[in-house]
Amino acid sequence: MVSTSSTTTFDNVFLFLLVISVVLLIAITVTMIYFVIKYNRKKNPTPVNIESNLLLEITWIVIPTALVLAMFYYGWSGFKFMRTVPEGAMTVKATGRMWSWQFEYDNGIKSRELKVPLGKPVKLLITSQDVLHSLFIPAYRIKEDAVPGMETYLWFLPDKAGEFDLFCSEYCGVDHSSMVSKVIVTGEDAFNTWYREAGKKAAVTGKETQLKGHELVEEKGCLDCHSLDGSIEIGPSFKGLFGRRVLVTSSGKEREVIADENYIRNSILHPDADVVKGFDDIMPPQEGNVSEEEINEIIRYLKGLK
Amino acid sequence: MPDGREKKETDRGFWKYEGGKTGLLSWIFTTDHKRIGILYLSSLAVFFVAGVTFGLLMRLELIAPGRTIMSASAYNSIFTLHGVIMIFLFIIPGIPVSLGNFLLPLQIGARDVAFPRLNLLSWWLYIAGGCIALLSLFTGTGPPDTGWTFYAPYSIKTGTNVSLAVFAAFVLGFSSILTGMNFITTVHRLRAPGMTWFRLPLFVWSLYATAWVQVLATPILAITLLLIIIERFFGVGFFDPAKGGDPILYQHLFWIYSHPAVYIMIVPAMGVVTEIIPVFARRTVFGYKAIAFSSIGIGAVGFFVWGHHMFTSGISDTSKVIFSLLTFLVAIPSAIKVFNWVASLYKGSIKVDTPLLFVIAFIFLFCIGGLTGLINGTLATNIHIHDTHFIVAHFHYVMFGGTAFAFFAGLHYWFPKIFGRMYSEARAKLAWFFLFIGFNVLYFPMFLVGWQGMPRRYYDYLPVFHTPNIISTIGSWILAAGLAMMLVNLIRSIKKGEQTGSNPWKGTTLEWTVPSPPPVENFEEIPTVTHGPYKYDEN
Amino acid sequence: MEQRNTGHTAPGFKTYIIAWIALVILTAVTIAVTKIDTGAISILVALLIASVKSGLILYIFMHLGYERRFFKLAFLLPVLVFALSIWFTFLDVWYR
Amino acid sequence: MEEILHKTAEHHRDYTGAKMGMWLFLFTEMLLFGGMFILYSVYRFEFIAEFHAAAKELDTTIGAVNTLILLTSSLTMALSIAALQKGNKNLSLFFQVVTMLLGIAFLGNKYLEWGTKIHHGIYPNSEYLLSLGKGQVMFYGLYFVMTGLHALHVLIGIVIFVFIFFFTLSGDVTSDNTVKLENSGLYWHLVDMIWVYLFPLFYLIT
Ligand code: HEA
Ligand code: HEA
Ligand code: HEC
Ligand code: CUA
Ligand SMILES: [Cu+2]
Repeated sequence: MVSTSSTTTFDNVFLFLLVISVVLLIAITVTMIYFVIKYNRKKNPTPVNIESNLLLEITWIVIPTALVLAMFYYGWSGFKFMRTVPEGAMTVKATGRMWSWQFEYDNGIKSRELKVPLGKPVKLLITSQDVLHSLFIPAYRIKEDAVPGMETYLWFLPDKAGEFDLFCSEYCGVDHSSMVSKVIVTGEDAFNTWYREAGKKAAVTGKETQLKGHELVEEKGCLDCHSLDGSIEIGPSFKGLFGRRVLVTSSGKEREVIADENYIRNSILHPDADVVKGFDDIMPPQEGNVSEEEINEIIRYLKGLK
Repeated sequence: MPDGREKKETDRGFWKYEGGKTGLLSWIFTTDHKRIGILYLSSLAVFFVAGVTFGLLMRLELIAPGRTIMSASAYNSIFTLHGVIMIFLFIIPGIPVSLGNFLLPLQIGARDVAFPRLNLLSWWLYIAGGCIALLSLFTGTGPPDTGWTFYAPYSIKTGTNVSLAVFAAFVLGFSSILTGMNFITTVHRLRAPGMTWFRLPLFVWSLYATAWVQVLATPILAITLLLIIIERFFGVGFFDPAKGGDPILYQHLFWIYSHPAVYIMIVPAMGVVTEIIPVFARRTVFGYKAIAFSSIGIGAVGFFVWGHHMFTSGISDTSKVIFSLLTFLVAIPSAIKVFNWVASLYKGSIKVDTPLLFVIAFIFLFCIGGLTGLINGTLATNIHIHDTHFIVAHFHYVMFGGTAFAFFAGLHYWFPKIFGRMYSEARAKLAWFFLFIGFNVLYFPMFLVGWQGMPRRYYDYLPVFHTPNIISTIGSWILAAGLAMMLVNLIRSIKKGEQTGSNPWKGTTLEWTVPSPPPVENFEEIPTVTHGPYKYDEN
Repeated sequence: MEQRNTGHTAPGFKTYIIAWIALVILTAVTIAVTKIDTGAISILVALLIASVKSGLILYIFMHLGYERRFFKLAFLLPVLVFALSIWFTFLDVWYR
Repeated sequence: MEEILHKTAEHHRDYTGAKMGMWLFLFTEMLLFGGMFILYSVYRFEFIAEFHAAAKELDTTIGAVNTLILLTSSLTMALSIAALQKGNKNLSLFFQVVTMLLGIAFLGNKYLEWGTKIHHGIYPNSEYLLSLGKGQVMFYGLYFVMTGLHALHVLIGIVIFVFIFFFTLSGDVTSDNTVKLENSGLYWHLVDMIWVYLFPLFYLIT
């Protein structure tokens, strides 16, 4: 089992680089200022012309070369450690989407926060539903982009219990800075209990779409852009949506429609077909993300939101 | 040069000669490299102030978490415009088109650049590009909000006016290419008799190396930007995984240009620095050839390190290792230069005037920027600090602390040559002080907050990051004060400054042998060069 | 001043026509070779022939063979930049 | 003032300088297409089989004819320079016109070729193309963008020749001042050279 975490690895390499850098910076600055004072024109009216000094120049080509190679090597070995997933790591799928994360566990749990057990390495398989995102956990000094159509990975060893911030660090649009979540590290027992309980629920919902409308729009990330209370966020509010008259642009032409079942279904699957006036065409198409039953459930739920 | 020639020319040299046109026309249709240099200088200043205002607004927004003065989408547009203006309209053209245009022919003993009309065209393209960029603000569906990197697929999906902004950058790329072609040909064809390659002033060497990078790297940007436009209009799908494309390929293409571009920004600045040190130390530079070749070396190796911007993007680990290694190699020529500059102060006879003060600030700030660049380039550490404010601090240190400070140094140094008058030394020093202090107060805290994990392009942040952000914002005001002082001093001195002779600093390069301001034809007679550029033996 | 100090004698009608004939023949050869479909080799051969052809165009039609050394050396730069860029890109694509 | 004008005029006639500038410009053109070739090679590497299948659909005959046309136009281009240098202005003008006509013929062919493809529903983002699968989408995307960019260059070349034709007529381009003609020629040959690669990469990798 691994015992060092990526935090330590990063901090060691960083410290090494920092020391070299600070020493060099001080040496250069001090020498420069010393020369400026010592050879001030008042004190030193006649300059000496020195065109070059081969030995000296070779020295300051060789020493930096050695230094940078050392820096490179140290960074590389740290990197190798950070890219080699230890065996037996727990796998969690992480999906980025505008603008929230979804973590999916082997037993079907879907969560907006990353819950992991203390002391057990975790491997994250990362992808994106729409544009680039990047999963960043500063406490563990790790980050990797979520690229649509591709799977990238990260691993880390949760070595302290507690809650840690999780950011999206690749610019992804208006709410990039609120695509923030948490890593929650709990003791193994507590984690296992949660895993079992939530897992049971997930197993049921997986088959019968038991998730009720509200949970559904939260889990699918709809609430990242749509409000339930009538306030306008990135997209139009869900409140009072059903039956509302909506002004939309369909392939360049403006028209008015009534938000009925068909319209809503179409808005979810192909949002770019009818773009609501006053909003950008940025809603990610939900085909493949939301099943037919789920859409029906959402529509049923929206009907009730007066 | 106390002969009769100088008296005759204290009339305003090229400022007066209008070439058969009048007023404004004599400027915007001039083919005189000096007038074009001035045109560029004034347009750069306008865009710089615009960019800097956006910078100030961003800092104001970031003074506290949550909404302070603008909405999230406004913030996103503002950092995009800040980046686009600063990169494409200020710092990439920057030194070459203004100081370079003015001084390159003078320093090699020529009457003009090789293609004076292309030079003018290049300015016109620059202005056209600038106008198109501004147009993207007021037309269509709102200002672009992608960041200056225009990463796909977001740049293809967003509803904002990206196409126009991208087209602006495309036009500016053309302008940059024309300047590069012009300078290479000029250096090859128009050197005065006796001006051998190793008698060229080192500023010319730096411009020459830069010009090659401009010519060879910019086309890749052009095609990349064109592809973004094509994607947006025709949906070909090159960067859309749903259609088989690969978004990472966009990043490759973008950085194939944009990493070399950072050397387009810094290498001319290094040239300015190399020019100033010997004059104020009254001795020759240490290691002429090493400095000359390191410019070429930086330019050459700089082409193949672009992957260090993509260490967390999902590229293969093999290529990460190679890109990291090459990144370290490109630091070596920079190190050579820094050491040679410091050595050039050794046993000099140093007078600390404003240009030298800026140079000293440059060396200090560039070292911080460069050394943190190495931390960025290290595989293990990049993973954490990538796309945080640590990076923002790094590039402001190299771009603002490096290039812009060297630019300011050059402006002060060549001010009497360009305008025939001297600025107020006391005020200049005061402005320098504010700039230097303000700069560090503004950007140093960004290293800390970035190291703590605050991602960049964040409109809103968690309360843990509050303190450094407040300090940073206060720093931006100090910096603004310094900048305003400097600009006011310089602008005021154009009219009011004391008249100077042709060579107030006792410089030894050719531009100091002609009157200030230089006459239209530069040299009454093309000089014959018999020795290197920094010959201080005789005094 | 310097008018036509080209430092070379440009090729004449005859050279051009011979070069053109060679180019046409090479085109025919490429088509023939790729028709046989030898798999991966055919694309290599096709590109090789294309390079020979562009070499001819450069050397004779574009007078690169008759220019001063600067032009020949400078020509290597964009070729080198392109070749290395593609190679470094593939370091990613191959090992991804 | 006369003197000044004279002095600044003198390097306008730097023959080698003018050519140097042109070559530098050609380098940028090479790299402009270079960017596209990088894309091409990556997607070809990813979708080898699909590229083979898609290339079969392109009409080799039209491609071969267009290759022949461009090669010939390169010849006439070179001949027009040689003619002018020998002092035969009319012959040079004749070859210039032939070059232009060949360029137009090339574009005509291209128009027909694109036209059939579009008629069959193959164009970027078309429903039919999207239904063919990712490799085909990439192949035809590259095909349209690269040959389109190339055709644009041919078009620009033709426009340049119109100017050069009138310069030659008016005596701006003469037998001892051929550099404008030569530089346009360089541009034309480069466009030809790019086609030399496009042809096998799109039509022959069957
Ligand atoms: C003027 C512009 C400029 C310059 C000169 C540099 C110079 C360098 N840069 Fe920087 N860089 C940028 C502008 C610049 N950069 C910008 C704009 C970005 C962000 C783009 C974006 O994402 O928006 C960026 C981002 C950036 C990254 C990506 C970070 C990330 O996003 O994850 C990296 C990674 O390697 C990097 C590295 C370097 C290195 C190694 C140098 C080296 O060239 C530095 C060399 C200098 C020194 C080393 C200091 C002087 C030498 C000594 C003091 C001697 C002793 C030293 C030795 C041990 C050798 N830079
Ligand atoms: C040369 C390049 C350059 C320069 C000089 C600057 C200058 C400044 N930049 Fe710049 N910055 C970039 C290039 C540059 N920047 C780039 C490329 C990015 C990345 C964009 C992206 O992510 O896409 C960036 C991003 C960036 C960010 C990160 C945004 C984010 O990720 O969320 C921040 C945040 O504070 C910032 C701040 C500033 C500030 C405060 C200045 C200050 O220097 C400004 C200080 C000066 C003033 C405020 C003076 C104003 C004074 C006046 C207007 C009065 C003038 C008076 C008279 C003429 C009389 N910049
Ligand atoms: C990235 C932000 C975003 C996400 C996530 C998102 N939407 Fe939207 N949505 C929008 C925007 C913007 C519009 C308005 C523009 C349009 O019609 O495309 C919209 C429009 C709609 C409409 C039409 C509303 C009207 O007033 O006519 C419906 C219905 C809808 N979304 C449902 C959903 C559902 C269900 C989900 C989750 C499965 C979801 N959206 C997720 C941004 C989003
Ligand atoms: Cu998701 Cu930024
Ligand atoms: Cu870089």
